[in-house]
Amino acid sequence: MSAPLSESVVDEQRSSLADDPVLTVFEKGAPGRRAFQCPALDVPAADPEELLPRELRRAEAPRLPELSEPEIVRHYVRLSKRNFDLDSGFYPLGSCTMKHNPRLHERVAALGGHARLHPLQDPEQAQGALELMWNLQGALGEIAGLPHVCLQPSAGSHGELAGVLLTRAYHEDRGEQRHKVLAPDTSHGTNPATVTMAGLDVVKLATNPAGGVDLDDLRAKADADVACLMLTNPNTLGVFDPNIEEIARIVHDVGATLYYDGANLNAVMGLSRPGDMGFDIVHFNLHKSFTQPHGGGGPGSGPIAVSERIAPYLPVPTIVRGEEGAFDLEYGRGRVGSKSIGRLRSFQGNYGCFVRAYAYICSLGADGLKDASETAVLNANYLLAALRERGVLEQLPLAYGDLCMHEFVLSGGPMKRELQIKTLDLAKRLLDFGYHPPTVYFPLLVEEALMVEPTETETKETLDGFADALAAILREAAENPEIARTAPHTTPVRRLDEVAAAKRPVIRQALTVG
Amino acid sequence: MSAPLSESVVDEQRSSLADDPVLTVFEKGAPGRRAFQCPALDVPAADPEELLPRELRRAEAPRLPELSEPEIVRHYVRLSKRNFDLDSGFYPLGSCTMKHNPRLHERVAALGGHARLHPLQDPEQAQGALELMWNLQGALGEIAGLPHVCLQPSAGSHGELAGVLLTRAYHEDRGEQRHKVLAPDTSHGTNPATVTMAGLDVVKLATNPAGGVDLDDLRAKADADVACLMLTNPNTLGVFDPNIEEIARIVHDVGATLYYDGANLNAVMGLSRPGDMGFDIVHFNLHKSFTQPHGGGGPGSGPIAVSERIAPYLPVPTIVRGEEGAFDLEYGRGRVGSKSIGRLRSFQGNYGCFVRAYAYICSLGADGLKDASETAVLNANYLLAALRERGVLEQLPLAYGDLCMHEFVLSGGPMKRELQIKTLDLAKRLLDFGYHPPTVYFPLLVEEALMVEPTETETKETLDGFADALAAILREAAENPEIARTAPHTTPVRRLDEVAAAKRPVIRQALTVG
Amino acid sequence: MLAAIGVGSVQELFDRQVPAPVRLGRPLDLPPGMAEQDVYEHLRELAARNVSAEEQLSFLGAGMYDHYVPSLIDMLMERSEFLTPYTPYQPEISQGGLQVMFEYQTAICELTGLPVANASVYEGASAVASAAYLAKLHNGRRRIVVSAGLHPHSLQTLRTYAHGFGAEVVEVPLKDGRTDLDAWVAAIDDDTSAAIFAQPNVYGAVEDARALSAGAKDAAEPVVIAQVDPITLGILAAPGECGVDVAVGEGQALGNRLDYGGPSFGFFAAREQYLRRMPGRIAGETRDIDGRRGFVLTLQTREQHIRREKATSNICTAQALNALGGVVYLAWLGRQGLVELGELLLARTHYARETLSTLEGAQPLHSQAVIREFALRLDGDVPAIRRRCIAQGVNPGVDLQALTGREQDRGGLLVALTERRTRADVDRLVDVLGAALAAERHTEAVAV
Amino acid sequence: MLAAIGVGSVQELFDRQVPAPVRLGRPLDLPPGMAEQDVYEHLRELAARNVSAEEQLSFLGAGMYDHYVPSLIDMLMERSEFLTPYTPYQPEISQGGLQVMFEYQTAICELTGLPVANASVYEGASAVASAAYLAKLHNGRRRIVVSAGLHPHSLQTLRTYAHGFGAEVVEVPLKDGRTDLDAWVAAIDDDTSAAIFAQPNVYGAVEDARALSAGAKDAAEPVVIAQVDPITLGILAAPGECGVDVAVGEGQALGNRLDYGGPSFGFFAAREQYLRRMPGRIAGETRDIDGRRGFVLTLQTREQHIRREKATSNICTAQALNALGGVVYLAWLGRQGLVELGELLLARTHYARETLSTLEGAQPLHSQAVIREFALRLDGDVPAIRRRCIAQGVNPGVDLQALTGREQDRGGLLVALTERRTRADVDRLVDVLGAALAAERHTEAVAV
Ligand SMILES: Cc1ncc(COP(=O)(O)O)c(C=O)c1O
Ligand SMILES: Cc1ncc(COP(=O)(O)O)c(C=O)c1O
Repeated sequence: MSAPLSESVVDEQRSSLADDPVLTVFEKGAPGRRAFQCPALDVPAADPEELLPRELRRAEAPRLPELSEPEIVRHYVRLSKRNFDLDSGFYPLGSCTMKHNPRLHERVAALGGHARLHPLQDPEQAQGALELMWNLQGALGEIAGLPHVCLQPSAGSHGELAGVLLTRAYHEDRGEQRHKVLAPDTSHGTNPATVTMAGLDVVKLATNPAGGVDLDDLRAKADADVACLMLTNPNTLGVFDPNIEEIARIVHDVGATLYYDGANLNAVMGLSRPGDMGFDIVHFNLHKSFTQPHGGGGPGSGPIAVSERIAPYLPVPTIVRGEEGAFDLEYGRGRVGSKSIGRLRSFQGNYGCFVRAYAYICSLGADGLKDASETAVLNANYLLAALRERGVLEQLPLAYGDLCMHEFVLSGGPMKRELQIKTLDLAKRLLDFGYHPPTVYFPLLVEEALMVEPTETETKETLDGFADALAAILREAAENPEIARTAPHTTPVRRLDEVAAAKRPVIRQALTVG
Repeated sequence: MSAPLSESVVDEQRSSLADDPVLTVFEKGAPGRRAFQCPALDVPAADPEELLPRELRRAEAPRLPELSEPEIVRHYVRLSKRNFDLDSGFYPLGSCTMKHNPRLHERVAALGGHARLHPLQDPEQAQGALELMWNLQGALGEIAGLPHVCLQPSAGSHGELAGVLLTRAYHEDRGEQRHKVLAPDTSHGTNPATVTMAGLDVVKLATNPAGGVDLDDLRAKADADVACLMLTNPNTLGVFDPNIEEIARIVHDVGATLYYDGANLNAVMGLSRPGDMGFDIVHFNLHKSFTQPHGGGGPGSGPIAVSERIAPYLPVPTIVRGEEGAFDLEYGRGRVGSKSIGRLRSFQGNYGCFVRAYAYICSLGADGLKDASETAVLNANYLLAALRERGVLEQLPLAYGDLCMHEFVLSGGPMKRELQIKTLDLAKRLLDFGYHPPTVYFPLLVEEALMVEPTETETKETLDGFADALAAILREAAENPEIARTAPHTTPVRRLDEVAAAKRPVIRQALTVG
Repeated sequence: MLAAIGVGSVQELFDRQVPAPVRLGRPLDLPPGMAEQDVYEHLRELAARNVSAEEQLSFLGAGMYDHYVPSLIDMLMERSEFLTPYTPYQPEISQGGLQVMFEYQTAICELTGLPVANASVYEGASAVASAAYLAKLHNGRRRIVVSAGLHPHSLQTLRTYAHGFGAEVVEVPLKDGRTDLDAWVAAIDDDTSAAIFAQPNVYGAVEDARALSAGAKDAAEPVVIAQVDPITLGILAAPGECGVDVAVGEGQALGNRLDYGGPSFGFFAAREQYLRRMPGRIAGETRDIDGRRGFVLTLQTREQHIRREKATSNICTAQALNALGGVVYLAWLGRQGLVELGELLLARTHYARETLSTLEGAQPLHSQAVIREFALRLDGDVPAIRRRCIAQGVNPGVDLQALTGREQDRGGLLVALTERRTRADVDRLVDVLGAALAAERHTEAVAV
Repeated sequence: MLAAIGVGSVQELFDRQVPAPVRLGRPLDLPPGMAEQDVYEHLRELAARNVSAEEQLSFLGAGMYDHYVPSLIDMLMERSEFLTPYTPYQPEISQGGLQVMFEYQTAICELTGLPVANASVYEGASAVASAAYLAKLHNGRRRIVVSAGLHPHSLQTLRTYAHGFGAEVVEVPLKDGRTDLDAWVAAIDDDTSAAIFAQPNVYGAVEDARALSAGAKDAAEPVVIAQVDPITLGILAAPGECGVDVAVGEGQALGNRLDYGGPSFGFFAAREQYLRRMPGRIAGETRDIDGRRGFVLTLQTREQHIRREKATSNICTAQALNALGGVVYLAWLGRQGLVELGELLLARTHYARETLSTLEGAQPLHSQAVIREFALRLDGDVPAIRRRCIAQGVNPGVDLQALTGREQDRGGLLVALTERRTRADVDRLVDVLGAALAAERHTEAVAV
């Protein structure tokens, strides 16, 4: 067995690699190095002043990095190893639907015909792309139960902006200036932020003891000034609102629209459709339910589907199908009486994400999508049961109800009081166990919230292991809370000083601002 | 600063991740799981017995793993993280030429026209591939200074086998049965092993004090029974034999051939050519000099280039160019009087490696290849100087000479005696510093050998860092040799029991043999 | 698993939670699932029905460009560690992604000559709109003055957003291809929140950014916003040097694929005073409790998840992976490489404009300096001329009138170059376009 | 750097070490270097001049097959951690690669029904030759008896090797597509070192492996060697069950690309008694000094770097990365998947043989069971018929006579299927081949 070396010496050895100083790409390399070989000048040399007068020219080249190609590769490969990722471990980040990202999608998205297709290519020469988008629109419309789809928005938040602007356009077209948007206190931050950006005012709705919308509060606030109700269903508590029909009725009765935040669509694909619940507008997060990889914070894609009454206002361009089946882009420009809210971004949206989402839908098909949602809900409930069985829910009770949809929210309140560790400590300690923690401190109305979304692509073994880890951390905290409070202990860095970072922000190399 | 937690507790936390039990893919998953979706049966069902009689059928399905796709991805991604790799750190493994592997090569090799081309595709429909091979042959011939190239061998050792069989064929064709092959004691193990496989006998040559072939010994052994001399030049000591012309003369004078082991070609590309030195046969290691990635131990590719007199015996098929410039494969079959030694493997060789090597040669061009070799030699000499400057050579003297070509060999003898650590200990301690150790205990004639090949793609900063690390380890050993002797301390596993592994080999899951 | 939960079936989980009337009582009307190989075939077949820059000599640009994407970028963007995690909410296990953001921000600051940058926004056009929203938050004014040289998609997106946040958009015309400085200054009044131009503008012309910024400031101190093409910033004066307050743009040219328009990334840089009104994620440097250098998401009190309706933007998921491509591309080019690339484009574009202008029936649309894209005015029907070129395997560029929708752009052709378009390619375009122009003249003559 | 070394120039480093007469005093006669984008274009252009299975409906096989390679394999094989290291000489930092080898060996043992396997050899044909060398080392005998059903490349490679290590190769003919058992037994004498057959053989026929093994053993106890197609081993009796001593083969079908013939991998499995004569790397399980499970290269005293001229083989660099592809593929298929895939191939191949045999001028070459490949005898000139099919975008398979060089194979066409070839594809082949046969009949009739 191991030679007799004192613990502290071994420990010193262990940290030698970790002490590799962290240098940025700007602190590496040497002047003059580069990877790029510029193609030779193959046209006649011309007077620089004639090409671009001195006063328009840059005085000094931007101080970009100067490294050889092997250095660049090594720098970023090494950086990558300082990231936790979904391909390496369980990532039950609530509300984010961290499901497996099949590599097939990367393969098909990389095909030259998709990846090197210019966005202004003439539609006759982009028929494959337009057909793909057409098919994806159709599939998303069917899944939402709302027939009119626009793929353009770049993320969920962008889809929300589109949705609120559509609602405005709808009311304005009818001569109404409604300025309120209702949103429950469980809503995601993008909902109220969007309302403000769209020039309207948020009115917060209370949550009832079952975790749904407080109907009395809704009735009280649903007046003629209300443009829209924004809802997530199942909501961010993992609760499917049992009163959804009544809610829709109330909102429609005052002439307002219903907006469905589709971030939680993974619970209900093929099982229940926003359109059938009475919603007018839905956004999808292709990077959640449809497994566009999250990329460390994007790219995303946030298509929207809308009802008949909202359709006239959809953004341009739209895809149209001609008599002979050929596809074209329709810009609405010059079309008399176009009511479109206009463009939300350049070109046609994040096509690369469409390719992946479409490949996913093709792979799963009707049954597969339903299976996915069923398994997502099964996995969440199993994990909940496994935690219950291990006694974890005693200190971390389920915030609402006893079952859940595809995710659930625990409250760390009792744990904080009884074990003197906070949800943050629990989360940090999970890092030492090789898990990405759940979403923490959201939704805001749950004390010390812990929001767990396992997704359908995880196995029972993984769920059991995670339940064991939570139980172990609670047991450990009962004995020595300090371990969790000072966690993590095994990560490349430990807890970081976020206060200092915000107080005196250093947001670029070697320059202190603010 | 860190909360006051006892060192041993922290230490315990640190190891929690490492203690993740090591399970093989056969120990994961659950019965019935799989990633593969079998396409549906689209032909009429037939009587199984008619299709394949019972007695030819397998009784029980092979016990392959049963995992979901996300599980497989996670298993192998996690395994990958237990590997050190060239994209993450310095890898000065002598004799292996661990130079940077440009990703361009992976991109072009993956193009459908290369990657999905069937090896028996009709030559008219594989003109691009044949032209690529033709061009590569031409380039390798020019680099070697020997015009006739065969790309077929699968690795250096395979090229050696081809070479020795060619030598036999050459002599046999002249009615001679020469049975001896001379090889210096510095030669790589594949050289003597090849000789035996080819049915000839190895005669070992001594090395002179300058690190070259002992000419007296050569003269004494060069007789009419000698078929061939196998030489590496620069040899495995990093020494370019100053007597190479005389050596060639002696060997040719007795009617034998000269074989050049091209593993060290990276020292002399565009600077000195084996053909010009008098060699008849050369093998290339495309996975060394021409940056085919090493893949954890292959694939490789070992083309050979030969002189006029050896050409008639080259393996089949060969590429020929017709009148109109079209390429074809010539199998030599039926060709009256074909003297070819025949095939060495199926099809045309490791074409995927040819694509990469060819892309590399195109990228560098004539000047770039010369630059590469010059920089390889410069880097090796700089590293040697940096070690000298740090006093490292006092305990780890250069085995031969004072300069070197693209690599050099140190002797750990003095270190072992003075500091009580062996070359193995030094190597293991380097792991803690984040370096792949040099080749150790080879060549055999150097006591406690350490063979260092930095390659041209490393920077001065990296070489300085490595020199610092060696110096630090020697200093540390002077104080406490136990640290190196029990190293590594920071790796996923520590020193492994190789004796037990060989004594009672467990070479597959859950089965003990031997 | 069902037993552990205490239900008899998965069905029961839904029965107990989802009211029957809103349950979908039938299978989705979608095709059945397919094996991986079949999905591959299907998507490959769709790809084969597109004519990409892989198959066609293309001079399309107008916001996205067929630059060569170095292969190391693919490798890095496909690494699980960068591809599959989400926003780095847990910095201890996300130092890789956070450091990339920090490096990216640094590179964007260097490019733009501005001191602060965020970690990406969606893309170029909405970045312009977001910059205008920042101006609105900053000064509360209600007019936005915009040069007609702005890319029409940016302009249209700005109009969409501005209608929402309550601002009026006023367009300033061009004069010989550049923003009419007098009209620009005249348009900017005390209620002007932002003054926006593009550099180079959508007609390829290099604007006098210093004069536009100074003129705007002198007139009424609006927030001066420029949409810039990052590939030009090795040789073009940096927005920060020219007095620009907020520089935004489309990052696709920096190491991102065309992807029929996305995903790519938008970049967003500004003067320090706007830092706390910036949209999106920002990574900052700090230390851990052991004193080790590290990075975190910072200034989060600007953001929607903290500030909700008071946030400076609603953006959440942005374009982290594409921004990684951007910073790796800039590192790959290197300091001198960006300059050399700019000079190469400048020279080739000059050559192309000169040579094409010798064709009968083609003249430059304006006389301003151009860097990588320029506009011609053709005698004849541009759609017909383009079709003729395309039939010869050459896409000669963008039909300007179709792009901008402006009647005065009829006859305009916007021709873009990248380092992949050699002199030989330009010469080919000259031949093909020359022939197309001649053929159209002939057709018209016959028709007349 | 030069100063530190103490030389004035790099030139001096060479002047002092390399004698002037063997220096190359001129630049290499090679083109100048090219930028990455230009190399890409050049290699893409070469690729475009090949007709791959991406562009053509192809029934080529005979050793390598156009199976679908699942995309997760690309991802894993391209990970730096698997792609760029060398042989795991330092096990402490190579546990990933070593464990993959161990898993791979286990999978090969499971497939072949044999207890030991190495970590890969170059490819299939040389694996056969290496197995014969093992037999030679084992029993020292000097004859190798080979079924004529062995793939001609294996046979030719064996001859090349055997000439070297000193053994005579004797061919045994087939009877109705299978090895003639009587001739086989008759050929095996006391000096027979090895008896080798292929399963299925190169004509697609399933051999009676039990009879061949038993017959050989009874005759004179040679080492019985089978070259097997791994994709069939979900449904075909395992070599180990059938009395085979050493099973080798080409691994390409398991998750490796066609790559115009390589790189792929050869696999090598044997009975325990041959373990210490196996060629190549072998990974073994062990423990570290802290008791943790780990893997190392083991039994290295067989190998060239330790035993030099006494080594059991000269192999050094093998095919680790390709073997990784192999084991990942097998894990991806899974236990039932391999069986299902085998049944699918069996059914489709049966359908194809039956349907094609209804064509006028085409009949099965033999009546044996076939699994994924079968031989037809065509009336007419096979090269001409093939050309006609190819002109229609269908490559109907391999010209048997061109492959084997055997006169009696004239008229033979070898047709291979994979799971990518659907019934519709087979039906297309039937149409195209039928038309080609008819056209050839017509041409011949006219010529006569
Ligand atoms: C409930 C909910 N709504 C909206 C969003 C915003 O989506 P995106 O990040 O795509 O803008 C999220 C994403 O985190 C979410 O969880
Ligand atoms: C000097 C020398 N010769 C021959 C070889 C054998 O080459 P390969 O591994 O390609 O068979 C090597 C490889 O390590 C070597 O270093």
